[in-house]
Amino acid sequence: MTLLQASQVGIERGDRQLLIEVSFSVRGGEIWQLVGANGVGKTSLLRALAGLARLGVAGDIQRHASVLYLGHASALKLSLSALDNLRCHPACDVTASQERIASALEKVSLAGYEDRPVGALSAGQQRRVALARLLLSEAPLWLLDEPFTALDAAGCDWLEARIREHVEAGGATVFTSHQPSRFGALQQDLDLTQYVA
Amino acid sequence: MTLLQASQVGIERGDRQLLIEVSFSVRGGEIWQLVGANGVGKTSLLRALAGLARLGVAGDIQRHASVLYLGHASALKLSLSALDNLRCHPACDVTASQERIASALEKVSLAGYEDRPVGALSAGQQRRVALARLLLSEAPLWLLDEPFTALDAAGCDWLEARIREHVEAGGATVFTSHQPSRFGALQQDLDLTQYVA
Amino acid sequence: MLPDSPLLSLHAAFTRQFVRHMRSLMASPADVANPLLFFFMVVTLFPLGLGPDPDRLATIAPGILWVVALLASLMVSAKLFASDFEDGSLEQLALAPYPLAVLVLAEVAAHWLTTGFLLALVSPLFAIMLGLPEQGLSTLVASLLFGTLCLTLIGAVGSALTVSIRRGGLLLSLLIIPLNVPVLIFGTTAVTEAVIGGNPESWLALLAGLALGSLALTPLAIGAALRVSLDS
Amino acid sequence: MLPDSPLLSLHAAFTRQFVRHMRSLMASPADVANPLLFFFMVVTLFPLGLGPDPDRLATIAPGILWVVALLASLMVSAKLFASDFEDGSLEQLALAPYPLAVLVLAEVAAHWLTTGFLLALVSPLFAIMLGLPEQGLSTLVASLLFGTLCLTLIGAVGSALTVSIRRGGLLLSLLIIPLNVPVLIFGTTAVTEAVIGGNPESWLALLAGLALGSLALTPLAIGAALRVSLDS
Amino acid sequence: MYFESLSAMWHMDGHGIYVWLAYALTAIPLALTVWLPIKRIRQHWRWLEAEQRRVAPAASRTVNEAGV
Amino acid sequence: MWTIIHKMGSPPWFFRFSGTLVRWLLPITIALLLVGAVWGLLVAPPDFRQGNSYRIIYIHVPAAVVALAGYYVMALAGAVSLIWRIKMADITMRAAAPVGAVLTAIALVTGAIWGKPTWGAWWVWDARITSMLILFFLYLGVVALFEAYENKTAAARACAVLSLVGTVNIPIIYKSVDWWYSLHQPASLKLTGESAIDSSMLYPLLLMILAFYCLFALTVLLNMRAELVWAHRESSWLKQLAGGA
Ligand code: HEM
Ligand SMILES: Nc1ncnc2c1ncn2[C@@H]1O[C@H](COP(=O)(O)OP(=O)(O)OP(=O)(O)O)[C@@H](O)[C@H]1O
Ligand SMILES: Nc1ncnc2c1ncn2[C@@H]1O[C@H](COP(=O)(O)OP(=O)(O)OP(=O)(O)O)[C@@H](O)[C@H]1O
Ligand SMILES: [Mg+2]
Ligand SMILES: [Mg+2]
Repeated sequence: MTLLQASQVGIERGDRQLLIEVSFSVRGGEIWQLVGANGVGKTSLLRALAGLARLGVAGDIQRHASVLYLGHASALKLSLSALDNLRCHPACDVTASQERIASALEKVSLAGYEDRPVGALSAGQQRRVALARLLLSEAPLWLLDEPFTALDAAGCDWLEARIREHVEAGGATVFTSHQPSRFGALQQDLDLTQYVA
Repeated sequence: MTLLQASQVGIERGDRQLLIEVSFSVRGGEIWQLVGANGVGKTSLLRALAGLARLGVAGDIQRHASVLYLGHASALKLSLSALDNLRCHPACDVTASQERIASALEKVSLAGYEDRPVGALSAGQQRRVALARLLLSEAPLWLLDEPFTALDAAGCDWLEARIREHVEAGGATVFTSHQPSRFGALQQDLDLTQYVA
Repeated sequence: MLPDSPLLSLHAAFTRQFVRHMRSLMASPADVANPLLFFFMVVTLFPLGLGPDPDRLATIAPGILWVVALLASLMVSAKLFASDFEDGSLEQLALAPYPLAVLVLAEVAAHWLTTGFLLALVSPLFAIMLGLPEQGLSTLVASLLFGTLCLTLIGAVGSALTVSIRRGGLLLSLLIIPLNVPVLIFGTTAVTEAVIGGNPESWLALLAGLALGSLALTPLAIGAALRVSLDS
Repeated sequence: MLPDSPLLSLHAAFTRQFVRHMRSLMASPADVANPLLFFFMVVTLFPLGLGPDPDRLATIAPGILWVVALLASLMVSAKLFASDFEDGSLEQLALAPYPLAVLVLAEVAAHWLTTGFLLALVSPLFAIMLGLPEQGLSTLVASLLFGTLCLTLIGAVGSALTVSIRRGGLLLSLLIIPLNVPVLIFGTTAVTEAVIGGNPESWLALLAGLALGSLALTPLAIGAALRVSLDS
Repeated sequence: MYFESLSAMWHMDGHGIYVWLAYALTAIPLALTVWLPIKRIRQHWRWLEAEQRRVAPAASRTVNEAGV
Repeated sequence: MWTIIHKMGSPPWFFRFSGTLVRWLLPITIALLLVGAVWGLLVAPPDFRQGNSYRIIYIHVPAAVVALAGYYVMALAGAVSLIWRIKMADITMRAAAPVGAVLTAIALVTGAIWGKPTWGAWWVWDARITSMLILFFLYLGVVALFEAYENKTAAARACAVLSLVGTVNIPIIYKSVDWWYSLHQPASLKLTGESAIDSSMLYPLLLMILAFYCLFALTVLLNMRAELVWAHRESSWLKQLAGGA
């Protein structure tokens, strides 16, 4: 099942054409890593895929499933606790009970930090709160911008396992990362260098 | 020559004791990596070493050289160009001519981006602007919080080489990173897990 | 995998968003008190600046109270979407499977309840300090209730337009002060009419009409403006 | 490795900091124009709120102009250190091998030049619109020159104290409005005296004294407050 | 011509200063609003022509199509 | 009808068409302005009540009239660009805003200068004057918002939203300012009302109004052309024009 279809996508930012004619389609069970040097246009493409950027985006992007997008900014209110942040997530895709959220926070090793303001957590802990959404959302298509940033080794392993689980259940993941491929044969690389305008 | 001496340092944040009795000293030519899981207190310790945090810091920290600190926030004005950002850096430790700054920006692969507002650069490009300071400052003691974040492979290699060069010239570097050790025998790990209160 | 459809009704999504915003506003009660205190302090500046003559103060009281209410609403709307934009919440809102206008209305409603609404409720206190005759008090409250709703909605449009601009705070004032002029005029006129024993009802009705009109039209403009801001 | 000593003289560091800030302010000329426009627009709100009667407007003009100047300065000082704090510039400032007070003074000076100073220069325009008699104009300019300097310095203390607090903007108003009351009183009295043909000089002298005093004392307070904010 | 002399025209029974000031303060900004876009068009056009020369050096110059 | 609109929406066609138009308009406007100004300043007789200061009318009224009309042009273009996504429309809107702001400023400044000899005050809070001031702010808002955005496509969208919101509000603003003024019933002032104006004074005025309309059209077209040249610097039709193919 095709979850995302990009045909002849072109990306323009600030009067400069970055990418041209990117075409690929993402199907359930697939993991795609966008690779390319700094500034090649990974974030810009991901935002276009999510539907956040429209100006300067040419070509056709079709989403056939609901999307979970996680950008550089984690959409956390620093003055709210982790529990509250997840309970009332702005994307409204988290519909879990208090207990399910607490258990998700436990799974990202934040047991004991549920009720603290998120602003009083370390960089990696904040990232973990944001990632707890991966346990609570139902969206089949994940678009993750540098999700491994700020995580320690255990955190990275957890995230890797979670993504594997998700695609095994029929979902799909498109992510960017500067770290070498983590998913071996399971993943496909989309090297943006070849689409540079 | 000892550049930094920490004796029996204890770190407390938000009424919780994080670390106790951290003692180590950094000498010219040394590279120290602070390691430990998310939330163990790496950033807090680094800020204490730099002299930015004082409340909640016990023990004695002596700096015998001027410090270059690079935190999560890059101290860049997003509306200014890279050139202007470096020319008038708030730490006043960059005292270079226009040409030297331009050549530093070229070395971090930002040739052609000198005059754009930094806000219109990608995450990794912004990081590179901040790192260009490593080419322009004279401070012997570098304290870098996750400097490899957001950089692509080439950028990481460049940074690694730059740190090696710096310590060969007699400087010292203390940095945090979740990536495995990059400097082999040259580096010493300070595993904060053993100092957890 | 569960079925791929919005899991909440529109109404539930609205409520959730409203609760979220209320919670984050309530996380520090000081934030709620601040606009009121601002109002209070600026109102006290006027006797200091204009001299304490009670008669003069009483005649200009409706105007001053209303101008200060407008300024207070200006200062708070400057922040309305700022933190949502910076921390990425706005992106998530825009991706949510509900009309952005509805979700945004929830935020604006929470915002108004904790600022304009409260301000209208406590305004008689300040009015008495300035010597506003008592027959004007109830009209003042009513006019501020409708009026601050308009001000907040218009402020939200301005905030949505300028949220992606660094240092947009004052640009916001430029954009929305002209749009707020009718509200100010209707509001002060209503209160003045009440004080001189005239007919405030028609002015209040005008204000209520403005409020309803804004309620119907501005959410769309806010949604459109937010999408532009995200896309810049 | 070069010798480990500050490479710039204190004076050069001050200049550098000043230039940096001026440059970042000048990066968009709109930012410089905005406080003036804000002043302009808020001044126009008062006739709309109070009615167009020229005589009444003229008598309250000094008070209104001064209160609005105070508010304008309040709104801009709210942002004085905010961006420096968020983007990490403040950390770097604190680590620089120069007294924080001096570096901060450079920022405040640049800030005042582009806001208070300009505002004082263009104030006659707004005064004329409100019908302030012409003999009051020069005193108005002088009083605003000294006065906005005080306001900016006091605002900077408040901004430094509240910069680490999320949504500190209005808290700031609470902290500094009371401190600004003497400035407001001296300023309006000077202008009123000039209008009625009295003796504005002594009030202007008081204002100048306040400005000098603030210039001497506040930089230290600002530096200390910033260190506390960084450490929280 | 209504005025008898140049000085009468300049003076306008005491209102000259206002009238001439008003006309001057109109003429200057109006001239600017016309002149600035013309300047911009010319600049852009020159840039375009230079660009074309780089791409196709053989192409000969033609009429100024910028329209101004 | 539709074909014309479609043609107008096509940049190459518009560029050529406006080029011709500009070549005609520029001399015509200058001539009209000069004739009108000389007539008004030097030929027309003085007003029996205000003397010579009334000669300001020949710039004040045209500027005010065209500035008012300009806002509707701008808002209409904004609406078209938002609803039909026609690129030429938002270029029109953007080109009209600064011109409108300048004309409004001229109306305000000349009015203020006129007020000094007439009322003895540079400024009074008359209904029409106050509305004009608010219109000035509305124009400035559009200009400032456009300047503040770095991404100019986004800027155009944002300005379109703003000018639409402004348009919905303009009748309300005008009406409210009228009420405000009539309620307070100032005793002392009165603008020269509907006094029958002599035709010797009227003709130069009508001429100047026409001249200002031409000027508005001219400057808007020039701004649009400047914008077009830059926006389409990569496209082949413009390169062809520039390369002299
Ligand atoms: C700053 C001050 C002023 C402003 C902003 C202003 C604004 C305007 C505006 C907007 C119009 C056009 C009205 C329309 O087309 O419906 C107008 C027309 C006019 N103004 Fe002014 N005005 C000012 C001062 C004055 C003064 C001082 C005088 C003369 C004493 C004056 C005399 C006129 C006349 C005679 C007309 C045309 C006739 C009419 O429509 O009534 N204005 N002004
Ligand atoms: N502002 C704060 N107030 C109170 N506690 C805090 C604050 N910031 C961090 N902490 C707590 O201090 C601990 C250490 O935080 P720190 O940022 O030093 O961790 P870290 O080792 O750098 O982690 P990471 O790898 O995630 O960056 C964390 O457990 C965190 O919850
Ligand atoms: N707001 C903006 N305005 C104009 N140009 C921009 C803007 N943001 C980014 N760019 C430019 O677009 C290009 C791609 O940026 P993008 O953020 O998509 O890169 P990226 O591949 O995600 O890089 P990184 O690995 O550094 O995150 C960069 O060259 C950058 O300079
Ligand atoms: Mg990126
Ligand atoms: Mg850390």
